[in-house]
Amino acid sequence: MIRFDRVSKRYPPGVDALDGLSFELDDGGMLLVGGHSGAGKSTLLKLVAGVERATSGAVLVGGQNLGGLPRSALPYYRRRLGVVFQDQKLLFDRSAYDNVMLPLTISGFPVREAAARVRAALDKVGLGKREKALPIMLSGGEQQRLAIARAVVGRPDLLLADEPTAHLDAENAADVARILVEFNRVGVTLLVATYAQELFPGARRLLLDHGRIRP
Amino acid sequence: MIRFDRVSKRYPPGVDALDGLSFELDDGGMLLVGGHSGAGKSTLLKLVAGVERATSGAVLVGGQNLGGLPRSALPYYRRRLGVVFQDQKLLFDRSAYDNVMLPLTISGFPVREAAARVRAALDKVGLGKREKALPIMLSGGEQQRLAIARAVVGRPDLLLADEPTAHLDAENAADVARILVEFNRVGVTLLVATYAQELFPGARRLLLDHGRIRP
Amino acid sequence: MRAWLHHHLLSAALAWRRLAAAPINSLLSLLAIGIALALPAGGQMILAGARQLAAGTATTPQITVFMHIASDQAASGEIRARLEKHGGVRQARFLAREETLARMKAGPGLREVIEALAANPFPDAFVVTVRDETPDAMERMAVELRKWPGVEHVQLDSAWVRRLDSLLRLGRTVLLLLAALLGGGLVAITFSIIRMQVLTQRAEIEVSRLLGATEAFIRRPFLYHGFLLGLGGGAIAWMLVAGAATWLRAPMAELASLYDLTLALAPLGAADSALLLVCAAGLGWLGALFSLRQSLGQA
Amino acid sequence: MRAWLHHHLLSAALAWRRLAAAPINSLLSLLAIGIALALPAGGQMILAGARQLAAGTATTPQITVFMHIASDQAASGEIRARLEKHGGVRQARFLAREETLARMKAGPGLREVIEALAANPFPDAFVVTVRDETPDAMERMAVELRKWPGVEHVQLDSAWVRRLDSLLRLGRTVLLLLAALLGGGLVAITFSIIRMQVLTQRAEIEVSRLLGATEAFIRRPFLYHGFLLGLGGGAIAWMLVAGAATWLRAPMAELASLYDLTLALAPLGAADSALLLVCAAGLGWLGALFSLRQSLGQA
Ligand SMILES: Nc1ncnc2c1ncn2[C@@H]1O[C@H](COP(=O)(O)OP(=O)(O)OP(=O)(O)O)[C@@H](O)[C@H]1O
Ligand SMILES: Nc1ncnc2c1ncn2[C@@H]1O[C@H](COP(=O)(O)OP(=O)(O)OP(=O)(O)O)[C@@H](O)[C@H]1O
Ligand SMILES: [Mg+2]
Ligand SMILES: [Mg+2]
Repeated sequence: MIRFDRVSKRYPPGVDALDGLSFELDDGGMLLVGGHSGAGKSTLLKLVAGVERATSGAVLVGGQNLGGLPRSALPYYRRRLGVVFQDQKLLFDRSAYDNVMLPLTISGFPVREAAARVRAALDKVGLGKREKALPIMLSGGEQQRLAIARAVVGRPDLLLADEPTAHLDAENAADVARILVEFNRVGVTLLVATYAQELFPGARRLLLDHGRIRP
Repeated sequence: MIRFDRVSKRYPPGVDALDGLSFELDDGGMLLVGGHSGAGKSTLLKLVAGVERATSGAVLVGGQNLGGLPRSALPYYRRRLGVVFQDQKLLFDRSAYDNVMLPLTISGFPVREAAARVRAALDKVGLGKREKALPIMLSGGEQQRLAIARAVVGRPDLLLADEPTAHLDAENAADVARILVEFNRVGVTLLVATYAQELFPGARRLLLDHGRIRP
Repeated sequence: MRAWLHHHLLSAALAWRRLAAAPINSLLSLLAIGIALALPAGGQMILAGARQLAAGTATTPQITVFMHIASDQAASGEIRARLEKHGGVRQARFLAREETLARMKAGPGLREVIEALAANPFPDAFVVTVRDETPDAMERMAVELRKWPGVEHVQLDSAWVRRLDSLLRLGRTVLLLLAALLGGGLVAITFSIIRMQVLTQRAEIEVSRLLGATEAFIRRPFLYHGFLLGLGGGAIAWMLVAGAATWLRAPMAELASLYDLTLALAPLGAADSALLLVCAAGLGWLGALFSLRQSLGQA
Repeated sequence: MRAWLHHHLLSAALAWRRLAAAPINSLLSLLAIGIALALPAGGQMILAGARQLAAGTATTPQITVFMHIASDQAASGEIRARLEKHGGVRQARFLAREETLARMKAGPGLREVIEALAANPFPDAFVVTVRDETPDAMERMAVELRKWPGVEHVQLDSAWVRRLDSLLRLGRTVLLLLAALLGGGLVAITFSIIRMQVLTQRAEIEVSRLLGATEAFIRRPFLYHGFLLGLGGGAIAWMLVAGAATWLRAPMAELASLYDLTLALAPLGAADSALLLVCAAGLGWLGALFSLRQSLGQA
């Protein structure tokens, strides 16, 4: 379960990205975060991913207050998440295959099983035949799908996706949304920041406006 | 004038990104390029920008065949263009101001005038108050707008934009589209690859499908 | 545990691949480190040669005691007895004046001169070796002997000892200075290289952290990188020194022969070689460690 | 043209800022370069000292010609005349046997011996200095003189000359080797640093190219960077050498006094200093150039 309790985030120069935000998301649930550019969507996801820390308030994930997590415990917390970053954060000097392999290597996953998992993840996003390509050889949409493959390869309990369908045409965007929703169906908690809310019909929504919930 | 004459582009591993493509775009005209992810939109723009060279066929810009342009002439050709790259290509260790200043520095623009131009460009995309921020401090949509400011600061004759409204909410996307169309109105040739064709009503369209024009 | 071992292997392999990925660059770095290490190692070799030389020529610094030319045998006997009793004396050899005369006659060039002499111009003498061969102790001994009855003159060859001593001391100081400087240089070089590597791998480090990599996981390949740089540099230094030893042997031999010395330059022995490699690898590792401290923070 | 000049200034400033941005790193790089340069520069200083020493002690290698002890004044006059006519002789000083005897008596220790002599045991002698002071020429001259009538023995002090010559030659060789090695080391260090810089600035280089930057525009800051590294390293080397000169002065003086020599270590002169800085900066620039060739391609 994710619970935000009056969470505020102020970035150093004095930008209030989130302002007293409270909400809950049950295990296995799905939540879409919307709002204008600069509304605080990415910041919300970064707080859950432990990339940023709240300035005030509590961010609880699985009952654990992330603000109180010691630095040395953070890596182990992150290994349980799958994150699609808005700027993708692919490694441009590694092949598609190696990019998807990276989280498995980091968590010390047995090498033999890992290869099969990586191939399965690449197949799922339609990049099965491009595993040797460097990211630079992929189109913008293909890079986006590669980032999604990397996020799901570790079969996380909690999946965070920041604009996962940006750079995708309608057909591919629908495919990606379907993949994410499928994960949610088998029990993965899903938190998506997106403008394309129509791709996730029936999901719960949270609309941000300058760091607050728009009622 | 831009003219493609049976242009094909094959990337090394054997991917045919463009396949015998022909079209024309008059000076001062506007053309939207659409198509699925991997259709060849970015490749088309890269050929015009002189980033890639056609495998066969001729790419003519202003009567000049880019395939015959000597390497030493390329920099001077590029200075006349404004390009919004799909992956933005911002410098993450420079402030927003310095990012927009870069093309002016490169073309040896007089320093005093340059500062005023940079400020004007930042104001135009709504980042006038964020000039000291590093790109990492900007939201995804703000980064996108910064990339647009950098493309237009040199007042180019030809503006290429690859998914300029990705990462933008509807309102900001409309703003950016309006900025681009305004440039076109004052005579700048405009070539945009985008899924959001509805933002540019009445513009000419070119729909790509696996590197060919869909009739 | 197995994953941990596996990652150590992976890290070493990765460090190796990073070195191999930029072969010219790596080679130049290794060369720079090798040269930095070759200098004190070479100096050590030369100093070892010099010390051996010193051992060959100045094993037993001597004190020569000359009796007064007019002193009689009784006086000489008295001194001889005293020397034999003296605790500081290791050995005292008596040189009777007759013996000296005979020897001198046998020597080249002086014969005519000596034969023309009316009387034996040489006094009795003792060649004394002492237990404590430090220059100061010998000086004190000479002062003492000078006061004994019938002794005309005491000649001390500690000047030569002192010279050599001073020379070797200077050599050692310079060598230490050099070793410290260049050991520091090695740390500085690996520091720079690893810092730059960290900068180039910035994206990878950032992404790895976001995907849950621990600090140890991130640092390991860089530490191996520094270790390998040091080790490789040490190996190059070893080869440079061995090469220099071979290359310098001829001119050194010529030089030594002019001075009637035997000065042999031996390449580094097994122990010295091992020390060189271990120190080099350790310093490389240390440079990497400092570098990571500085560029990735304390943790 | 103005834009071009402006960009040169900008590039230099940018290079400076890149150095200043990582002060510890830059300092360590500079130190590494400085140490690499200090060694041949210091060697040069020591060699200069040694050469001056050689000049002080062995300005005029001499040949001493001893007449037969039984030869008369006429024979000596004959030889004197020959020496004066000989083209290879610069100066010949006659040492009459009486004069030698008187001198020897005045000297310490020998007085009693000599006073006991029935006859003057010393022969007439000539101390000859020659025009061509190379060891070979002196050897040839000695052979010639040995054949002259009434000459008993010719003593050549070219052995000393040869020793010193050989020592200095060895010193020069070692120094050249060192300078070449460490000059290469400097190039290697700047090569590495600039290559790493290029890697860190990859994004900036790529974006600049896309925005229409020429190759010269892109390379200029890196070349300035190499230049500054070399120059700074040279300055550090200069300071290290000056420091070492000060620090070594006392032990060197002690050593020299034991040998009754005057051996002064002077810090590098203006010309040598300028040469050091120019070479260092040039090598730094060269290292950067090679590095850019390798990492950015030929153009
Ligand atoms: N590291 C940072 N330092 C300073 N300000 C920041 C930083 N990150 C984000 N901001 C600011 O915080 C606000 C919220 O940013 P955030 O990235 O959460 O927006 P967003 O809703 O994801 O927008 P977008 O749709 O454009 O991605 C923005 O005004 C942004 O400029
Ligand atoms: N440098 C490259 N090397 C190899 N293949 C490439 C390279 N760049 C692009 N491709 C391939 O060429 C095809 C067209 O790519 P392009 O980037 O033009 O597509 P796009 O229409 O821009 O797609 P998107 O909407 O996803 O950005 C894709 O299949 C892509 O994988
Ligand atoms: Mg965002
Ligand atoms: Mg594209």
